[in-house]
Amino acid sequence: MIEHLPALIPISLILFAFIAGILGMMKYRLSRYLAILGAVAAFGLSVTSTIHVLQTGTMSYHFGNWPPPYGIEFVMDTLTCFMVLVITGIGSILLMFPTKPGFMIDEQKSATLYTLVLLFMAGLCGMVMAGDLFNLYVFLEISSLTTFALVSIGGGKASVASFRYLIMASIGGCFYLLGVGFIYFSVGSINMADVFQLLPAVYDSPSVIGGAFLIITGLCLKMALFPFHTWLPDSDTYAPPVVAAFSAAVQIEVPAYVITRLLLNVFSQDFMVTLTPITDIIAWISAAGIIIASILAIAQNNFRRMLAYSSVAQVAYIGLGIGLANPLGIVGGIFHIMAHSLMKGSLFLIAGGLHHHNGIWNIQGFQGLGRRMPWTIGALTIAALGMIGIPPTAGFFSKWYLLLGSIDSGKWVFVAVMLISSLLNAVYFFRIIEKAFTPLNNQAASSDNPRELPGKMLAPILILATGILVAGALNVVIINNLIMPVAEGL
Amino acid sequence: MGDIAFHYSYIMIIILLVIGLYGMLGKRNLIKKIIGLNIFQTAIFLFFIEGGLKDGGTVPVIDPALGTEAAIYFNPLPHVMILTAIVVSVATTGVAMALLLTIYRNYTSLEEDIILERMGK
Amino acid sequence: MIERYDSIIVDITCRIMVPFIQLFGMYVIFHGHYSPGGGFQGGVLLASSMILHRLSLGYKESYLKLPPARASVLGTGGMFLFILTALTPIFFGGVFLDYGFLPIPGLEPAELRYYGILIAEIWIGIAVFGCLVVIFDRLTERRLD
Amino acid sequence: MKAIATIIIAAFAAVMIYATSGLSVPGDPESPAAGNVSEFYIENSMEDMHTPNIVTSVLADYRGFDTLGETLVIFTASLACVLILTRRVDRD
Repeated sequence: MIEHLPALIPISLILFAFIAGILGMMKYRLSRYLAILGAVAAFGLSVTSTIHVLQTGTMSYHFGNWPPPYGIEFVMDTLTCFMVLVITGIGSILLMFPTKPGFMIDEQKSATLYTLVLLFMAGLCGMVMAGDLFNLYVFLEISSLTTFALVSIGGGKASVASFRYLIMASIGGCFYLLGVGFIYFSVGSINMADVFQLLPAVYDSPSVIGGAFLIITGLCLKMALFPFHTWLPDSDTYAPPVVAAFSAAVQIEVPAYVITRLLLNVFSQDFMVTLTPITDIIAWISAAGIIIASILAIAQNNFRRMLAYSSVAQVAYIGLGIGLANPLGIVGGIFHIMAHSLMKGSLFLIAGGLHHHNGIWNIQGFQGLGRRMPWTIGALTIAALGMIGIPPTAGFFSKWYLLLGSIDSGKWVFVAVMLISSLLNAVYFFRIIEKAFTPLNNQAASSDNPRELPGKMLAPILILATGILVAGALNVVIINNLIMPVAEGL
Repeated sequence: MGDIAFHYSYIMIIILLVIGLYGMLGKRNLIKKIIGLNIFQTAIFLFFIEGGLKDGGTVPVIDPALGTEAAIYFNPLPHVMILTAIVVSVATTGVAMALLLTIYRNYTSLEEDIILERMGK
Repeated sequence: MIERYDSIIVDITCRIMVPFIQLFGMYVIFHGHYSPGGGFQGGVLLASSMILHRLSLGYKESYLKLPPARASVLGTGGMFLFILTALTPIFFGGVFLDYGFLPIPGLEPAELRYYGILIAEIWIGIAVFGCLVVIFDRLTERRLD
Repeated sequence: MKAIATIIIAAFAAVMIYATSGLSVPGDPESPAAGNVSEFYIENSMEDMHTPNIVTSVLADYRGFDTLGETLVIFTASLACVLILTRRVDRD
């Protein structure tokens, strides 16, 4: 059974999606538990396959037993394992958040919802593991279709945001498809490994360059890299908190991973770095995005809109890591995927919990919360410190590797950009922390004394906050075993 | 690497793509955006089908009288990809229509400017 | 929700056309090995017949023919059975989607794949039929307030 | 807004014209896409699964996983419609 593991991860999620949907129709409470069970089962399978990959090397699964260029394959190397672990792990923690505050929907109607969440995770896992350019497109569309529905749960404004996202995501998907078409008509294959072999012969062909440009543009649209970020703030502000957490924590990172994968395993370094300035363009627009999005985040008063702009800035860090195109930069970028999903996941859950529990939307509402909700604000502080990049957290280590990568490539501008952006991060996160620890000056407000969040909401937040510290402590283990072996191939 | 004159069919497809993109980005009515999206996607299908053609070929259904020589039949892979892409396009349109219904129920308009005004921005 | 359109011409024409469209849909599904066609195209034809039925005869009669709940059962069931069919070879020594390992006795792998494709196409047809009717029903549902 | 859209569209058209200039002439039987994988499908479809329609054999067997994903896409779309059009109390 062990050789079927790569296929079983998405398939188990899909099967649990069906079971959660069908049984949820009969007894609505079941669907939530089944969804958590499915996500945890997928996480277990990911852990098993990670152990197997670490012991025996890259796994490859040929669907229908057709050899790769002819059939579809799933490739599972250590980097894929890392991404699958992040997706299923973060997903199962986020699903533990209760339905009503998390998804803003009645529990009676939640069966469809949990089916879609599991399908969303299955789509992301498929995207990560696909070893075939077109198969990736199919999973990309599954994950975006589910997101449109999930974002729109938030009500009228969320529907408009979701529609905007639909237009942008469809343009992104279409660009990707067109790019795949150009690559296919230039080399005659859509298997990633096969394209990697065949591509050097036609590197100077305009259709390969144009196709690569279209593919990268499409993926940048999906990952909300700076000039294409316009859909993200609205959808993250109006979507239900858990959906916003999913979107910020895993959904926009997976296209970034795909770009890394394309850089490493499809278009080689020669093409992306030397022949065409694609990585340079990514690096520069990311650098611009980091600064501009951070400044925009400072200007926001709504807590969740601020987090959304912060997501744009953080995704640009990942883009910067890819754009540096050296092993340390890639390590920093990929490790930042994990750090960011832990931090942004917990921050969005806190935002959702505070809104549901206290009705707080704006940063002014945080005043005096530090005393009354020590655990929540503690988790918020840890996540905020991670965002700024203070040492024991995971956020520090990813930025550290990004800095090393920038120094390695001799681009001091990026070093300056990262230092300035850390300062900007500090400005907008310390503002909140300061507000939270400022005691209320009038006694009238203390009558409707908000107490600590209920345990059901607090548990996933605290798990994620602990995860930030644990990932920071284990950074060397994770990077040496999972990320470095692949990134060194550059 | 042929002359641009031989690529006139691609030029037609590019015109369609541009019309679709303009519909999505330039138009203010949400239904027109969806129409633009559909034009864009259809142009992509045409692009793939165009690339799968072979002069003197026939549809990729094997005729025992003709044998299994690769040059006789069109390239089947673009057709397969396009079947998938068509389904994706239909699915996206369906979801978009559902979203438009909710938007219309909330704001009783499908003009982007009026919706933004009613959203209070 | 669509009310019945009171016209004898529309009524009779659609009543006559619907079974033929359905027949053609089934032909397209089952003849997909020899001519252009397959599960998707056939499923779309079946769904379009049902949509024509709904458009012409109104929801009251059309829901008697295929209730929305049954359409969603068809969609889910077709999809679920397709995945189960794809999973079956794993338990008989093959890999996922390898129809050559389907447990049908007395057939060589090529024949098994032939029938495997047919089974898959049937499930796809049913799933597409159900899902498209569900989408149509949802879009034309009457607002309750 | 219109100006930005015009610039984007012009850039896109330029990229597309540049990229298509590298493709082989439509209908060229020697083009890269005509060989390689597609040749294998045409030559082996009959032997491998006794199916004359190559599109069906590629769709359902050689690249069957795409088809599974594709069915999942339309299933997802129907569920998405159900969820989007579920009546719920608007929160704003």
